[in-house]
Amino acid sequence: MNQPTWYALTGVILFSMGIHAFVIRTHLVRRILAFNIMGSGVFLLLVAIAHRIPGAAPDPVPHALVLTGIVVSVSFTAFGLVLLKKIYAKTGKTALIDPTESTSDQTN
Amino acid sequence: MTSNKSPTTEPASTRRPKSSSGAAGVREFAAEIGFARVAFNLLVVLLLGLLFWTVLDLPPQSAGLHAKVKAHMHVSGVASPITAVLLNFRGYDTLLEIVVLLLASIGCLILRDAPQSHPALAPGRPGKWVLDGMIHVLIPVMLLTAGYLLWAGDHAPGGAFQAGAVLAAAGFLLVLGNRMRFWRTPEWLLRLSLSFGMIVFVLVASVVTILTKNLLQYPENYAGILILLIEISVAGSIGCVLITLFAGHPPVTRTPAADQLWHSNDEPKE
Amino acid sequence: MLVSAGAVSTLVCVGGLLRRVWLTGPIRHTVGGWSSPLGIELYADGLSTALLAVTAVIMGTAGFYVVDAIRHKNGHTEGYDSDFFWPLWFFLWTTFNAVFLSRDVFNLYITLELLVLCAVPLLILAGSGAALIAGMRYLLVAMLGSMCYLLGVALLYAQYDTLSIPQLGALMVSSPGTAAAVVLMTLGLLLKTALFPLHFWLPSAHGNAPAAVSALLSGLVVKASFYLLVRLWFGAFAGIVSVGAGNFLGLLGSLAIIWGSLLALRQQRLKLVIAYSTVAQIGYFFLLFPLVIGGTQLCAPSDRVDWLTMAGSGAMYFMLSHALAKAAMFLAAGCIAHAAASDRLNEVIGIGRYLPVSVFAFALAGVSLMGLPPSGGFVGKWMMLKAAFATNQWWWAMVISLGGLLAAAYVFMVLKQTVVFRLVDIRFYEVPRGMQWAALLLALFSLLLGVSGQVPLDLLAVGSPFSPRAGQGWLP
Amino acid sequence: MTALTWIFDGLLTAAMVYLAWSLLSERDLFKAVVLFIAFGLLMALAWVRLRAPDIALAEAAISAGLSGVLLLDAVGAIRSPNPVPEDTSSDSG
Repeated sequence: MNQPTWYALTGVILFSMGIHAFVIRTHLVRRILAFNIMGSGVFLLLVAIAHRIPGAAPDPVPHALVLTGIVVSVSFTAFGLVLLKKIYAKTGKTALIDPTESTSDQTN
Repeated sequence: MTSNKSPTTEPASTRRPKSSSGAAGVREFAAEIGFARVAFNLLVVLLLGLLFWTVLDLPPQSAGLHAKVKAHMHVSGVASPITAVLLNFRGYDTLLEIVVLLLASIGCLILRDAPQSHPALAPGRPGKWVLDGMIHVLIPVMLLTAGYLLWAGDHAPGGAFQAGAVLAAAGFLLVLGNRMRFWRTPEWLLRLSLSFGMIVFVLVASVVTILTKNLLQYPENYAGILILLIEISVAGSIGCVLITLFAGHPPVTRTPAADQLWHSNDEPKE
Repeated sequence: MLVSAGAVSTLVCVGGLLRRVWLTGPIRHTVGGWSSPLGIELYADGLSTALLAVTAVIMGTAGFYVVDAIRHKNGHTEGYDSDFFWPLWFFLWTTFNAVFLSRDVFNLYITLELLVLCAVPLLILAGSGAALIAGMRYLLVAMLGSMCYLLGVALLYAQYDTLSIPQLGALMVSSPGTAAAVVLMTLGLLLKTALFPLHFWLPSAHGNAPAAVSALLSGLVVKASFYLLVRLWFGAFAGIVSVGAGNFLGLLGSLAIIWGSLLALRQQRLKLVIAYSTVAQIGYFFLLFPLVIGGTQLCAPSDRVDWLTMAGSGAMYFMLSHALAKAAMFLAAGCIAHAAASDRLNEVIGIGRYLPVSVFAFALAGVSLMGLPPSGGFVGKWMMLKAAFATNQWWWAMVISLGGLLAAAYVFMVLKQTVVFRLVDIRFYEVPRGMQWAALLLALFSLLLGVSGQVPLDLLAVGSPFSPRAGQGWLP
Repeated sequence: MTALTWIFDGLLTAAMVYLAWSLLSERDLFKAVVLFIAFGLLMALAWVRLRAPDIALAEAAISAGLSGVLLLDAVGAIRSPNPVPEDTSSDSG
């Protein structure tokens, strides 16, 4: 067990927590939050594996991938939130399935 | 949970049972006993276990492509390995990524309804003077920071995305303080500023493709200056895209007609 | 003007590429001059050029449909007149070209995201609340799918230090990390391809989009993620995946055929019938996996190459013909909806007398879906059937035949409503000729694909990913 | 020295997991978003620990700052039909 492994493990924990919340939550804001947590987990794993030789400079390729990934996930977050606001304005809904109906829907 | 109690949502929620037969009925039953949820929790735990095992099993030491990047740094035109990967070795990824941002802003613009200034801080609200002060002090600092990040991207942490984000933060302040009337921006200027980065990137790519017969292969002596050109224009466009994502949203006002529109189409039957 | 210039120039480029691949074999291009582990490589073989060509045909014809729809507005233009329609249209076209030409797993991740960010805005241009909700659902599914895919990519890079599909294929060995990556990437792509039981988002998205956009969503967008699955399973994962895994995908595909067809029969809106038909037809594509992977074990080694190539080419052929036929169907449905201002099946009764061209286009496309000769669907199914028997997997042949019968049932259900019954007292809006002929043209293309027989097959055989080499799976 | 860095890494990752957990199960959306911004800042710290200052900058600016502002804006918007001016405390990123 060394430092990169430790962070990589944190990354997969975050990913699993994110995927869990993404599927069982209904509120759209919560799902977008969960998506971001999933993303953080993946990025943490990528950066951790780039840093596997202690002392040496880390591998720059995963860093570049993570920078790209962050921008992509921000684009999705922003577009998703705008769409959510529009849906709320138009239909009054904040979830694809009515949250009053059941707590454990399985939209995904 | 912001559950909406307004009467207008009633029709939407009463619709479900009508269309729920077959699979949806099973789904409701499963929800009642919580079976699906338990099964899903187990699945996630299983996934977590597999991922743990995976991570512990990964090769403990690996330099990745570090050596390869290092070997080609001298022809990349920049001094920072990450910038070299982003804009030279994997520049195609970055080109597509600029398009991702542009598309997100287009998606956002599609959803706008009517011109309206950002309602967050109307003139005369308490707190306005704080914002005014921030604008006077922070905007020059932010512009300076963005410029520094852009310049530093060549050899130190920083680059087009970080600079663009700082520019966007400055734009947010202006929008919040009603200094920038987003909705008054002429359409052509809006479109040009959003797509400027992509246009420059594509132009550079086309020109170098004609010169070197290879997509995005910079002529060796010009790599540095071309990358800088791309970075400057991309940073500006990223700033504009991010401001659009923030300020170009639809104003949230419910209209009575909205709920009728909701009924104008059907969900599929399952 | 600008629109046709863009379309024509893309068509010319695709044509040029097609010619070069046909004459000289697969082409490899190193972007930026950096070869594979460091840079990104583009690759064009028969399969990718065939997809590029079909994409160009569909985008061009559907674009013609849209031009005519904008020229003759009748109150509901379904959002075609938005300022952003054509930019999104061409971004989508470009993205398809990028997907079909890339073979770098991370680059493919970005192209898949681009696809979603083009498709969802085009979908919500329809403007209804249902379209917005469908768009949101699609967006969420895509977000989940791409995160799973990206984690898989990270795990692959962690082990093999490369992102290129052929290099991964040469390096990959069984390990927990590899298994996790295969599972995560496949799961993410299955979500985006909408294979049963992950199809829940597809009907509402494809059923509520503007008709020309539905044609692209059903005809091409789901194919893009499926194409990537094919590239991964027969490129990168070739040495890893087991017969059981292939059979599992085949089983899900069979269930999709049956479930999708049965639900298509229950729909009351024309576009939803077609959307559920897509759910069913996606199932066929997935029979590729058991036929090819299972075939390696169950088939005599001497004629293995022939049969596996036949199974692979057959499935790809079927996919191409489905793309054309399904796009034609949605365009025909768009004409019908334009005429009746609704696509409810009980409001379009007898419309065939007023719109013979559109209904004929629907019927022709239906012929391809059912797999009747001389359509492209027939050739594809025939090859898959032959390969199923030759590799001793007759049970998949049963599914293929049953699916054809079910497709006939829902196509005839629609035709019965539109042609057989007559309603006296009914008024329809006039439908511009261009829209009707665009639908018919695509249906004819799908038929033509079947008549042209050997030519597309020869093209698909150029650098076919399905022919196994001794000891190393399907590596090109 | 190593013991100290181990303690720091351990605390940091534990705090991240705890924050992620609490923001995903927080009932109040507004609080959840605030926790998310805090989570983003911890992530930036983690990037620094992993010697990725570029990503730390991007995370602080784009992910925590920008996503945070957008999320706050969205939560404010769906809380009431007419947004009230209370979401200005978030423009520091």
